[in-house]
Amino acid sequence: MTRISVRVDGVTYSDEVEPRTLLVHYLRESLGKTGTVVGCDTSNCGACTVHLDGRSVKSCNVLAVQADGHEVTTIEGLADGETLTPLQEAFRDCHALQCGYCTPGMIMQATDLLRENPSPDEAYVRQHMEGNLCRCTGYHNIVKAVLQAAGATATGGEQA
Amino acid sequence: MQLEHSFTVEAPPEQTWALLTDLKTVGGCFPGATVTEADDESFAGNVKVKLGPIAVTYDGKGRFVERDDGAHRAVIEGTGKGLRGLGNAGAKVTVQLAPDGSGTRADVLTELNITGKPAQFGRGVMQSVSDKLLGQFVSCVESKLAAGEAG
Amino acid sequence: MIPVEFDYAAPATVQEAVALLAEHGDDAKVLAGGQSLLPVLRMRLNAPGVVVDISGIEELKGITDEGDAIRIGAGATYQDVLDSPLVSEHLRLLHQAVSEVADPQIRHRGTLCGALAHADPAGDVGAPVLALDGRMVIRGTAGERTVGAEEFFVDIFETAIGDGELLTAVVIPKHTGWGSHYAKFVRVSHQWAIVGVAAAVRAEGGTIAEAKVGLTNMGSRPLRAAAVEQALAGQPATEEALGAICARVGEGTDPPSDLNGQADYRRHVAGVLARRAVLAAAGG
Amino acid sequence: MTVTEEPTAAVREVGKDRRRKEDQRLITGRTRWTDNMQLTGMLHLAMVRSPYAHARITNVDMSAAQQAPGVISVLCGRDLKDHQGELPCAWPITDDQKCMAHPAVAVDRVAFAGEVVAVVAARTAAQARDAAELVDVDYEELPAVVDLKKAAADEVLAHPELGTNVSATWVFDSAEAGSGGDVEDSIRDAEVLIEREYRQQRLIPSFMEPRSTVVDPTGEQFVMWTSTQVPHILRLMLALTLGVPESKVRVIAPDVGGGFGGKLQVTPEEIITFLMARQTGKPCKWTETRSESLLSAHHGRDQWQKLTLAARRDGTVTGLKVELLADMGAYLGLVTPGVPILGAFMFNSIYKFESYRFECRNIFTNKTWTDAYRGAGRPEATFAIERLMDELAAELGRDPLELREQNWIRHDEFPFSTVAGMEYDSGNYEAATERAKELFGYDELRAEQARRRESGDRVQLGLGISTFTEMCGLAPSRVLGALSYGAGGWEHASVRMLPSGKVEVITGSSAHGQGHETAWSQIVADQLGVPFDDVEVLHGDTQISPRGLDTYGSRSLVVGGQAVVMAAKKVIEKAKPLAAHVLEANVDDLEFSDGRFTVRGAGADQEGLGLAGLALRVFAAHDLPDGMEPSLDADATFDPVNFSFPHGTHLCAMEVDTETGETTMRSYVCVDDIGNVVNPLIVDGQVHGGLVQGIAQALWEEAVYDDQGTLVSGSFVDYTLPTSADTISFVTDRTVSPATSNDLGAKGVGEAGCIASTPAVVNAIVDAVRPMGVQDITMPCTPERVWRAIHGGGRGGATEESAMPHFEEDAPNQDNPGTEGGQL
Repeated sequence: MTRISVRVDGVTYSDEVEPRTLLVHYLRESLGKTGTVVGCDTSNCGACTVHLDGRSVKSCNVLAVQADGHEVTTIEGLADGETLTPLQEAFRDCHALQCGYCTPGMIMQATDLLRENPSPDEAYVRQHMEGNLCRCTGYHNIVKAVLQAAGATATGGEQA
Repeated sequence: MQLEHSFTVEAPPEQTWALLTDLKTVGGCFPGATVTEADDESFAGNVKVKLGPIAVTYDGKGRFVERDDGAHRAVIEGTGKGLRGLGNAGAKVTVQLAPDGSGTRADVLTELNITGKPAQFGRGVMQSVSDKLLGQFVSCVESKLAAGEAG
Repeated sequence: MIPVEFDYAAPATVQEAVALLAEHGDDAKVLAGGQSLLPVLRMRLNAPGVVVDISGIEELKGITDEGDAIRIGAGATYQDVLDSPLVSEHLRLLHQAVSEVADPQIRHRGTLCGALAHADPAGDVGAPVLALDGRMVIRGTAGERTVGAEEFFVDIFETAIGDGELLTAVVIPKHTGWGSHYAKFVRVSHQWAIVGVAAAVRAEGGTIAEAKVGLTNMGSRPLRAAAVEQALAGQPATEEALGAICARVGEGTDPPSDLNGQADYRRHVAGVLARRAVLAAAGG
Repeated sequence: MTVTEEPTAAVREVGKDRRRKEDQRLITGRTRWTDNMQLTGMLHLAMVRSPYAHARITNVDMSAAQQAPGVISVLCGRDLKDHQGELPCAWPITDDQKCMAHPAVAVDRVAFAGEVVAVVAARTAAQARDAAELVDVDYEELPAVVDLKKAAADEVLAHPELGTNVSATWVFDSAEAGSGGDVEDSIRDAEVLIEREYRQQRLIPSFMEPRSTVVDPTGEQFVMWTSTQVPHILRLMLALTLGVPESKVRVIAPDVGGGFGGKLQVTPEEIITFLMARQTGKPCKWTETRSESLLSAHHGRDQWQKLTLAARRDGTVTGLKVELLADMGAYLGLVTPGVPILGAFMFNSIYKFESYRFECRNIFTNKTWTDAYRGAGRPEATFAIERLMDELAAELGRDPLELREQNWIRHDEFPFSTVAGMEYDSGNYEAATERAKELFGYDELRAEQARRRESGDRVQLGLGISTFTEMCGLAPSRVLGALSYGAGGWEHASVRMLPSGKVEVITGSSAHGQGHETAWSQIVADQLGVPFDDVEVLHGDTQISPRGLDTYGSRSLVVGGQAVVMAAKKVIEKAKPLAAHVLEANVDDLEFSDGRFTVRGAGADQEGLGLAGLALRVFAAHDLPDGMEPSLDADATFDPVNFSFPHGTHLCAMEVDTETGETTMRSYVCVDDIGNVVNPLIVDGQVHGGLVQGIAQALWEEAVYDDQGTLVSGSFVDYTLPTSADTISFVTDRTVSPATSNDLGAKGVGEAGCIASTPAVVNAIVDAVRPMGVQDITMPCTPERVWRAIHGGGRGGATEESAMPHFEEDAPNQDNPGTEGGQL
């Protein structure tokens, strides 16, 4: 067991963990942060995306011990009380989710994307969401939501 | 998957044959292999396959299923059980020797069956890995023959 | 999936790290960004006794100007490489290739040196480092040695790093002013390269003065297309002039055959990509 | 939008693009997934799976695992054989169907790689996984049959005791059914014959939430939380399989992360988790990894289609003969045998054929079993006919759209009885096609294609068409009975009027991403005149929603939604006597609209009586009319009389790099007619998602096995799902011809995109390279396959030559050994 101290969604936690514990399992099982989910075992799907020191990472591909002394933000730490972030609002407004399983990861990655580039075009959004798989939406409305949150509009297809 | 290797050595076929049928020596040539017991007919041991990030261990045994001392042809069958529920590996190695000038030419045909987790990758990694391991095996055998360890 | 149990060590210095590696031999695995190691551990294709986390070692961090070369420490993530003005200015080819690695989340965490040490022939960074004549700095308890990329990449997943040694940095000569292009061929964007061609070109007027070409996933290690490089020198940067030369880039290679393509197809695609990459690098 | 808005009130909810009620929890991470469940003392399970496709189990040594830290129980087939029953197959398509007993845990033989041979329960998931690796199983390998065609030849048997790999042969013949002529006559008299053989590759549903099951055996009932599409069917099947009284089992599907047919199953793992919970007396949880999911959750498609299309020189199609081989995999799952049969009625699609024959042979192999995957049978049928129509057009030198128009059912011909015996109630193929052409810029793109061909452009352009129809709303129970399905196709709903005036709607449909909570609220808000936000939709728990047949086959709205409408209407009827009593009016004089009862003729300024007020009065029950029970709640069960038949025209433009074979989607337009729309936002979302799944079949996805029966596309590294970077934004629109089979006039939309898009994409690619002699490219159309088709001389050959002796050996367009599957 190794002792770690991690700040998650603004609260500092100190725990003993097995070194083999993945960050995502620590978040879910020890901290009850079940908003972050596991979708694959090869780090392809991005469902487990959180922010580590402000940058998006796949929490299934990070050991909990590696987060020692660092700051983690999950989907549960984005909204300020009842106030959703513009991106969360856009996901709802654009119907960018169906089953919702990929959604936390999508929103966390898109949040990082918009911080990196506040005015992306559609191609940029599509390219930089490549680490997140969705099986329901066909990505159409996800891309639309990210662009809407950025204050831009999709350049490609449209609802006629 | 089938893998083919050929090599020639200076030693004459008889001498080469003697080494190739010495299962302890031949088995020990496989990268990462430890032969724990061997007699004229069969052998047992383990193989630790280590490749960069991957390290898997198989417990295995093998035996001659065909051995023609006159024609210098042998078929050796080996099966390995992967530790930690990894799936199994099986190999059927056909060795055929032929005179090549004063030396010997050896043709080695390996039919390799790997099941379970390591085989579940479509990217062709197993092919490359197997090819590499068998390549090392064959060159080990070759070098032992060249060094005249046989007999 | 949960990895097999292991011990964890987070040394503060390279010396401590190397001592740990020497102590544990091949029972130890080095963890930097972990983006290649963790999937392997989770699939339980490895069960190391100890994982040595080098990500906290200060001296491995940073990307520095060493005069005629850029030094990229083993702690530098792909994102650090992308954010580095030194890399953008002097190693454009590497910059482009790194921008094609996996996805943003992986790039935030994974390290360039980690990928080099991993030595996956389908990885995107081996070919450009090889083409740009990168040299690997390897530290062991006995001291430091430097190995050229050609010698460093031994075989699939196999490098010149010995037991008890650590890759501490890669040093790549500056290619300031060189044109470059990394052409990566995939079916879906998050895939490993089916084939990749890394090309850097020093053009004079409309003519190629010097060209460097590296190949991804065309064999069991990154390859350098030396014959093509020589044939390209002195050629005008036109499709007509380059097409036939570049088409030969796959000659003599032994690429894998798998779900994404048979070897002959890969050789063909490599030829097409080489032409496109060299032309793009030459500004054509 | 060409939708004609209902002229009535602006207050109507149905038709509005309401934002979903479901989303708040999903976008803030407050969702209840099965794997989130933590119960005190809960044990975690890990499965031990066979690495062999076919082997005898000679020994299972569990001693090391039993002694491992944290392990509470280890069980293998030997231990369970008298308790586990057999996994159910609810669809014996023929009387003599051969079916292999399917144990949850293999007892003495495994028939596919991935089959469970033992299970470990431990205190933590990590301990369970560690111990599972210590279970030492000895196998004696048996010959495995992996390839579908080889299996059909019966050389190696997947189950030696069956004596054959053929599970069943199912035939529909229009001459025998009386719905048309004899197809052999049409073939004999044909002026043109198009013969093709197409491959429907094996796909994996790949829902994003891996499957998870929790069983709590404490308390009076067994409670199972599980990520399923079918909690009701599962509950019944658990009872039948395990001999537990149905009343002692409660199944809950909490939030479920996608299904696409992949969670329409009674799984071995659900049975095993139940048995382990019963054995240990502790709550047990099993959650799969993704590799485990790809390996062992059921797969979809996997067919060979041999097709003969008969036509006249003038372009009139006259007959269609379909001979299918369908790969069942190793076992028959819940509806496995019926999946190809669902396609039997759709091969004729929107066209008027004189004759039709469909024959399907269901074949066992030593692979993961197949079952429903989005569209189930209908995508295969649509692909075949839409590819054939393009081939016929090419053969005749006709524009493929014009040729389709010549043969399709005109809008004034509805209702139309098809050669497959279906009655299409409504549709307008002309309107949808006209609109799609306009949005697509069909003529301009054709002109560009001609320019590129002429200039020998390295990048060629192809246009692909798919004018599809499908059948939704599974299904009229009588039809299912005629097809020997083991259950009906009705759906149930309840409407509960709470004293506070809020409304609870209980539905037997079990949503997993479709937005039922939102759509059902819209329907009920309109029916009862209550605010949208006052409606709460409850589902997915057999204790709350005791009756239902769940969600699959685009049935929720057209069957389940109609049940909701009927229950709501009953509430109004029940409320009427009370309203009349309070208003001191005659029941016959009451009118109900916008949530209020008013008295006819009492003037526009009358106050009337609101439903909420009545609900409170009923709750108090102080003053009810004589004989009235104190409840306004109502139940309804709806059994549809017919399917519904959505249709649409999908147009796709693909660019093909002839040097590398790489394909790029340039644009995609679809105009769907799904009848009346409850929520256009949700409908568009369903279409987008379906499109990408169908496009993915055309371009990217394939479950590939090696010769030994190991799934080599066993992770998301190799089972290549597309990302945002691989796809484009779509242009969608609708035309409306309301369905006549339900009050909503809705047709169902869940599978439309997935059914329509696959042939549109392949038609576009083939169209791009047809001048190079290419007639077909096997799916998925990888760059390598496209390149080989172009440079390997294509798969050319004159149709008439290949047509004469039917399917001559080595004739073109048959097995394409160079490009079928991946080679290792």
